[in-house]
Amino acid sequence: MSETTVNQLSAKDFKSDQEVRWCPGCGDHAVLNAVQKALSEIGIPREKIAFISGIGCSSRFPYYMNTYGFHGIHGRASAIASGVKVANPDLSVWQITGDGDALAIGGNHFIHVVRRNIDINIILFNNEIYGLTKGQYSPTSQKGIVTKTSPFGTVEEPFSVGELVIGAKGKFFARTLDSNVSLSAQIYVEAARHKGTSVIEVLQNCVIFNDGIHEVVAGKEIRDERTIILKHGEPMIFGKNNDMGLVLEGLKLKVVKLGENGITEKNILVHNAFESNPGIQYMLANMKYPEYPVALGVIRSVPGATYESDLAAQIEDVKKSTKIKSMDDLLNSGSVWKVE
Amino acid sequence: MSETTVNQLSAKDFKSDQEVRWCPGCGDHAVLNAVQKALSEIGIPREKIAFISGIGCSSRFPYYMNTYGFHGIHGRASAIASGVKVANPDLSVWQITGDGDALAIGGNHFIHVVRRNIDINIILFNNEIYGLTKGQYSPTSQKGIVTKTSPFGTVEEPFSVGELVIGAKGKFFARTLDSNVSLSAQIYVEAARHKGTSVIEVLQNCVIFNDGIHEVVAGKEIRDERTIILKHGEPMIFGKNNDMGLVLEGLKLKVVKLGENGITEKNILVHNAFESNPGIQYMLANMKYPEYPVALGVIRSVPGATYESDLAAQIEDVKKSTKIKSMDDLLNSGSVWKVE
Amino acid sequence: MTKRSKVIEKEEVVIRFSGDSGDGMQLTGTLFSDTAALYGNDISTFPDYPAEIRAPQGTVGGVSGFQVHLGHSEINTPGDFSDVLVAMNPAAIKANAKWIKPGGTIILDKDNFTQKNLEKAGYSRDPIAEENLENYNIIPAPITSMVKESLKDLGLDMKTVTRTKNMFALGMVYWLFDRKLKYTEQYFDKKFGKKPEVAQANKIVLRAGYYYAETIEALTPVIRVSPAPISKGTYRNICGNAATAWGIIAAAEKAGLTVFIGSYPITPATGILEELAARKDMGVKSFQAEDEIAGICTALGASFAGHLGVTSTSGPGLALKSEAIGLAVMTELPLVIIDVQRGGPSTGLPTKTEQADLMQALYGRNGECPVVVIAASTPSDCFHFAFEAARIALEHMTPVLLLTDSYLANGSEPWKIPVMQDLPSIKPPYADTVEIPFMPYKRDKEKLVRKWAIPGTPGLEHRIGGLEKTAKGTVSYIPENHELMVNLRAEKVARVAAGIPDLELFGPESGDLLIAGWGGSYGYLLTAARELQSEGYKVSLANFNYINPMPGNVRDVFSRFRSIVVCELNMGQFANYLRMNYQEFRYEQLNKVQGLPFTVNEIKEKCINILEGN
Amino acid sequence: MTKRSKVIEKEEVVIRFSGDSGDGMQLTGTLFSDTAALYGNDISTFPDYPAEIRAPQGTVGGVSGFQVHLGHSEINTPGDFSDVLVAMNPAAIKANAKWIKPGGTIILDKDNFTQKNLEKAGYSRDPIAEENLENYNIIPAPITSMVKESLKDLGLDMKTVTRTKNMFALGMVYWLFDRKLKYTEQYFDKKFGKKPEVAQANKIVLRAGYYYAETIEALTPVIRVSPAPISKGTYRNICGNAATAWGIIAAAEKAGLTVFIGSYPITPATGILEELAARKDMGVKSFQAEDEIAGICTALGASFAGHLGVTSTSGPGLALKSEAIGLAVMTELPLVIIDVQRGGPSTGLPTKTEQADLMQALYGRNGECPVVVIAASTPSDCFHFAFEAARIALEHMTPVLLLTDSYLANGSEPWKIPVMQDLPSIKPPYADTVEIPFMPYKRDKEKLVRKWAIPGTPGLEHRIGGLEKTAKGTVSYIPENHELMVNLRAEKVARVAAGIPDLELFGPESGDLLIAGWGGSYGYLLTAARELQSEGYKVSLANFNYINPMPGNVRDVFSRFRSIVVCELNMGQFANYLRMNYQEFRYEQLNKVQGLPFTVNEIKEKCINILEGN
Ligand SMILES: Cc1ncc(C[n+]2csc(CCOP(=O)(O)OP(=O)(O)O)c2C)c(N)n1
Ligand SMILES: Cc1ncc(C[n+]2csc(CCOP(=O)(O)OP(=O)(O)O)c2C)c(N)n1
Ligand code: SF4
Ligand code: SF4
Ligand SMILES: [Mg+2]
Ligand SMILES: [Mg+2]
Repeated sequence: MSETTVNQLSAKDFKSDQEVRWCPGCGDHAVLNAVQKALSEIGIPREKIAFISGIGCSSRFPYYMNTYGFHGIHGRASAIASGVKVANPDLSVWQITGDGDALAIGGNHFIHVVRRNIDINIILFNNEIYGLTKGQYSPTSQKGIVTKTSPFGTVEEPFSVGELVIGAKGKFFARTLDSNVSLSAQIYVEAARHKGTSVIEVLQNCVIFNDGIHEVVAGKEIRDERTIILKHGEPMIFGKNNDMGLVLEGLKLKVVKLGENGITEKNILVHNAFESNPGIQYMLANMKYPEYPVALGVIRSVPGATYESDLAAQIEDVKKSTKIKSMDDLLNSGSVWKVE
Repeated sequence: MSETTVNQLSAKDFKSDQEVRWCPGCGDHAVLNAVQKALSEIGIPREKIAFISGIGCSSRFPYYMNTYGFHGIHGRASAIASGVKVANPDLSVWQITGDGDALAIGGNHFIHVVRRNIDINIILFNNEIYGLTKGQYSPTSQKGIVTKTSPFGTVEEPFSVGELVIGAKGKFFARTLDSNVSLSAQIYVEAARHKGTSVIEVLQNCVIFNDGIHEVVAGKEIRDERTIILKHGEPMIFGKNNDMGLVLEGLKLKVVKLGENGITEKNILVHNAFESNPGIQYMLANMKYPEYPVALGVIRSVPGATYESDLAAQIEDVKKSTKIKSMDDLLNSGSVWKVE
Repeated sequence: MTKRSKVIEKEEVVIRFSGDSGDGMQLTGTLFSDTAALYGNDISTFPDYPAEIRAPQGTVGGVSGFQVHLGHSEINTPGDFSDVLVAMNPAAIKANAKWIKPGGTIILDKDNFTQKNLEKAGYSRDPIAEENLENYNIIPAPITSMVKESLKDLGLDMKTVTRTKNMFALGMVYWLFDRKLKYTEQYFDKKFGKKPEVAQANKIVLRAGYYYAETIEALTPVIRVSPAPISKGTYRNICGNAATAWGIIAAAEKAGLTVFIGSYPITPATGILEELAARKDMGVKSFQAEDEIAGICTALGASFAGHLGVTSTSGPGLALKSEAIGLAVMTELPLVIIDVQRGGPSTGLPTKTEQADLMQALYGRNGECPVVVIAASTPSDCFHFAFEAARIALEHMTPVLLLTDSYLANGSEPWKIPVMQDLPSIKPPYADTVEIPFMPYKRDKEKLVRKWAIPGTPGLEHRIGGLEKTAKGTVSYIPENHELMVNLRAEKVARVAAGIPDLELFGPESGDLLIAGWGGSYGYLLTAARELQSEGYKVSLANFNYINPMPGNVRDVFSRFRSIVVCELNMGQFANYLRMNYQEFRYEQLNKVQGLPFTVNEIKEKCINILEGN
Repeated sequence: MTKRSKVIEKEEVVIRFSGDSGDGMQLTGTLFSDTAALYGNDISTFPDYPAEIRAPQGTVGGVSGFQVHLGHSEINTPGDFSDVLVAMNPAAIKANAKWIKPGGTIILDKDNFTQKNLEKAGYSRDPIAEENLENYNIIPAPITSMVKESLKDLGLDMKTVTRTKNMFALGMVYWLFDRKLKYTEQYFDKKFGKKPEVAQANKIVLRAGYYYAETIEALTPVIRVSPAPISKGTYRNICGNAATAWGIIAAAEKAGLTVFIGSYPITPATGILEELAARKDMGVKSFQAEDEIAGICTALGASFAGHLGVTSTSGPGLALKSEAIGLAVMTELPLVIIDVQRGGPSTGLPTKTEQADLMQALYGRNGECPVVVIAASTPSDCFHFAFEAARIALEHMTPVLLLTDSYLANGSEPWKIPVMQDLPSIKPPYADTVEIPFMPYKRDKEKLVRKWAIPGTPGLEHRIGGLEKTAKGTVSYIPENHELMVNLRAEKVARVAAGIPDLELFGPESGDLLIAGWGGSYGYLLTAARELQSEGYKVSLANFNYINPMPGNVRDVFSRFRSIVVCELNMGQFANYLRMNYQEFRYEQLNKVQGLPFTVNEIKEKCINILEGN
């Protein structure tokens, strides 16, 4: 899993000849960089990669990648990508989607691709707004937010992406910040290596319609204090001085300070992304500032059978045992009779 | 919450003049009885009740109820019901849906109605099959099942209804057996009284296309041993002799026997359906036989603001403070000028 | 097996098996058809079961029927009126009384004509009297009690016993038509291999029925239908849905591709998905999607990835696929979309037949969004047109919409099995790696078709999508480019016409009346045309299979007839489509929207009416 | 404010503000239009911004424009060619060069004509020379540096400073057209109430521009447009989307109902949802659904519950709503479906205009599924037709599809405010509790409309749904009942015709050529017709707003002209629809599919061509 093929391609080789049209300052630019960086590490040749997207600002992504690409229709990226991957399991398939594209109109395909565990890497750009249509609230917008379609504030609670993914039987969930290119690239590499659907939520800034929405945790100054980067097998420690940690108190997580009340690294929870029972991962995915730091990194990564390989195996099995080897065989199988 | 209006209507008064067309022996008959029984207890007059459904065997339900009814199109019951309830919050709105209707084609509307917490009571008939179209697997069918569209067994993991509901921010989730009419009726009463979306999963038998699929836990002989009926505030005890219980071991639930290893009722977990942190409820909803008994009863019931009342309140607020009281006012508001 | 006094040779005969949903009428009908086909008759069948949910036992709503039309000349429809009706209960009489030929034969299970059952069916006393059937050939048989009697020594449970009732009736019909029991008995042995007592019971009862018929003399005259003089070859029975599925697989084999079907179950199209799901032996990848939109989108994704993408559905599902069909048009990927039409609008009459999705197929999308539309006309030629749909999709890089209908999907007929070698080869326009940089929307001059670059091929990396693009694949809002592309997409579809056959005429090259129809009404229209021709009228039939684009000779054909009548199971959609395309002709219309096929008589009446200038 | 040497009186003038997406051109244009309208000009505007994503700064793809056409006679279009172009950068010249009237005026920010920007726009040296604009009236102003200069003492940050550039240009244009600055200054005070420094900065810059224009003499001749002689009343500016939203609310008020809009954002229809979401003061319930299907289904649920259900979308969204429209047809509930058409197919050209959803609106559903289809023709009459859509839906218990388009939705014009009392009352056919047992599909004799029984009413409990039903509401598969219901639903829609006005003719009652159009092309068609008439041609215009059913006098009107030309922004959908319905006439066609409105010249050319028999 951890070996990489030697790869001659650099991040630059994944850039297409199209002008990047996102607004200056949009978080999408950084995501593009991180993905190109990750691909250069993963070492799959360009022609074996397909980027599939829906509609939204973020969904323009495939145009900027010098790989195979399919800019779909709104909300259907998961379905198109499922078709691509099941048809050709050899391809490395990446789905690019927004919070509207994946969770509003595309919510059904999203939960189903996750349930089926098709080996697709889904990068979900969560700017908590519909960017492309110029600023309406989305299913991840915080309750009460004033937008063009909620001039008096919304009256609905948002989804939490991680919670929904786990609720839909998700086996891989990670979270990152648009601005943290190296963390992001690392996560994309892990996602690519994971067999099964990987969902990566990117907290992405829309400078035009929802500027600074993640700033409270993502701001350069504060992010070390307000986020925690989880790594499998490592204790859950965070803070500028690495002096904060997470422990379990009863059934709840709790933030503690190392050194206080006799707490040492030994008391701190160790992250287990591979645990299939989602209990703690669920709580981790759901941590919210200010009570908790927001969890980044790979929160859950559980192996499991994938749809496309089980299907391929089933077909191989049937083919081995059948007497029908060709269309002529099929046509002449069962009850037939001759007229002479 | 617990007072009922005195109500003259009996279960029979809720029967419509239409012949019930489900197969003899279908679990749907019992659900119909239980609902009619519950309504006679709830005490809302017939004209204030609307049954909304999608398409499927179960979705024929509204025809058999002498209330307002809308037999919709496949998968859209949640959306239609949302419109009904938001338009007229005075109505008691019941959505009838199948595992295909709610979780295949209707999955998106389903997770969104749950997220919005619109006060609708959703009865989800889970027979783990598409009944009406004569027996194809559904998103709740067990992996490997052989059906008309999976002659070699399915290759996909099913949703667990409770897990998905909680993952979608669900605040009320209950489970019952078609055959247990009195438990079911009780649950329907509780669901009706709960403000917000209530999802009730009914383990329902399709005698024709998936006969006996729930029998392993629902069979009359064994159900006391293999299911547990949860009641808020009561210890989690089950078994024919009420001698089995659930305890927490680390972060996991465990089945214990009372009287063995010094375990008494005091050690047993007490069910808290009102706890908003879904941790334990999540595990309860997910318990599977043979490791655990399957949980029945109201597993989660957490109060929360409903979409329709927040919206109504917002409209009242705006109306109070606005100078625009009529269309003429609106037409003449803002920049206007006179030509004389 | 026995000697009989009179044997009438009939040209053709229609038999209808009718009973409660639980009575096994579909199986009975199928077994009968198989036997007839093996005997060499030409046949056409029409299963007609009730709404998807089982209605209460014994009511008219719960009646399930299966009609078989057999003959020794060519048979094109399952027939309008039946010569023989098997009625397992009073409701079956109620449902079918008006569809029995005057003087026809009715076999009924008189044990089931209880007071309660009569009431359930809506009769107060004797159905035969109430329906004025006294002069018909009524054969009341105590089927239930005789079945019990025949099996009393076998020690079977009551359910198994009563389940064999239909075989008693079948035995009677076999006797009536002088058929061998062999094939059916073999079926029992195979089906109940692990339960020999059940196989045994069925055989006993089948024979009991056969013998019972023989015993009571009432049955004469016996009807005998000699084999149809059909051309040499190997034959099988096939229904429309299976033929459709097989046509797709055959095309994939010819093109060297794998089939990917993304689909969501819906009556009456589910059979296609079910058959393809069973065809893992042929390497088919079937994907039961979460809904129709995912069905088409997964199929389109698979096409992008280099498979033959297919999606199947019925009217409401086609409506849901509308938006994605637009994406297929824009991305110019091969895709076969199958719509098995049923009664509409909305959920409508899900188990009944209709031809009312034509306009939706042609225009049900935003923008100028042309697709190829073709329609099959018999159960077995669903194979041919599914093959054609795939061929056109692959060679012209376009979505193709294939229309069949409930009547074709469920109906079956004997079919001369094709030999794969005789089918045309299919050559998709694969992109060549010498053409780097690859231009996704560069077209060949002749067909205006773009090239197909399969992901995985080094050097052909490219991006496509639903926004308007230039030939290079760059998103473009340039007005002139948009108009150019709109025209090119339309012209590309129009040029498919160059590869399709001329419209065929059944009957004289010119005359007084042209019957124009399309798709599944073919059998009825042809029978009507033939009968009119034999009655001396100058009538021909033109049944359209290629709807967009249309064959090149349509204008020419139309101009050779004094009148044209367009017959279809809708309110006139094809007639209107003809008005748009061939405005210079006047079109009479015959329309029916009852969830049922035409009857030959309806067609003839309308034609004679026109011919006689009324 | 100043004295000028020459003042030219012009009948009308077209001004185009053009710059980078970030340059605030839409606001500039809007402020200018408001001022012009308040002054009493008749105006018509056309905002024209790029694809939904901001293209790279300085490129042609990123150019955003706003065109205003004003005059003292009636103005029907935003104009084809502009008299004055404000170009904030080289790309704006590139994008608009061919749309400036020969000899027109170009104001440009010469600070932005740097080498880098020239290259971005695709120029190698001087755009004026490259575009052959040397003889035009070019006004190169160092806008950026002057703005910085004007504000240098205010201590503002650079972003705020450069953001005011557009106001400098606006100031110049105000001077050019002799407008008062007052309204715009008031706008600043209101808009930046909490940031007086920003308001102050904008005022300074506006005036600086105004004065700058005054200072440099190059500006003469000044163009002056006197107020249009329009009828007395109170006026406001309104764009199509707001007018649509308001028409709906007005209808609900007249019917005594609450509006429920279930909708999903989509360009260019989002404005309707946004306006309705803001109208909580009028009690509107807006529901931003998870997708278009939920949008229409929630609206239909709300209709069932007794509200005026409305859903708004554009082409791709309409495709998704197809299936649910069928349900609305079957349940016969009042529902307004608004489709703001944009360039297709598929995602197509999302921000551009087109009229290519007509066939989808008419036929994009399974089965025989008729809905009422109407289309608005100007931004302000969107109010009227939205009102009509709601009236028909409520009084005829039917879904009504209202077609507008991107051009109408975003365009604005002065509008004489109606008085609610003068609008017709709306009386839905509520069920009466004396009619127990309630029969949901029982119809009145005249209009064939069923009654509306609102949940909550005791005694009227009933069930409806998408399966075919009898008058009593019982599910029915009876063939004759189905045909009856199909016919009744069609006839019900046809009878809406009795309540709609005759087709209006603009021009003589008969003549050589009838220009036939529909919906939003009206302004251009009318201008062309008027010009042709004034040039002596016997030409009239008939612009259709009622498309299904059509007005009663169409055949009569058509028969009075020697030729008919159908002009529309698609490949001929309405022309084909006319062929279906009025087959006896010959239809010429003028079609354009470029994402742009017609130009008056294109129309005139085509007409003259026909008139002169080419
Ligand atoms: C069928 C359809 N419905 C609606 C739209 C309009 N639309 C395009 S993108 C979008 C939402 C974009 O939000 P998100 O997915 O969060 O992406 P972002 O732009 O924020 O990256 C909407 C509503 C569409 N293109 N197609
Ligand atoms: C748009 C559409 N797609 C598909 C169908 C066919 N269909 C009807 S019901 C159904 C599934 C029924 O399963 P479920 O919801 O579990 O209900 P059950 O019959 O098992 O009660 C399907 C696929 C349809 N009616 N409409
Ligand atoms: S609108 Fe927002 S999300 Fe879209 S490109 Fe601009 S900054 Fe990014
Ligand atoms: S098919 Fe199954 S679910 Fe449907 S009515 Fe019959 S038993 Fe019930
Ligand atoms: Mg977003
Ligand atoms: Mg089911």
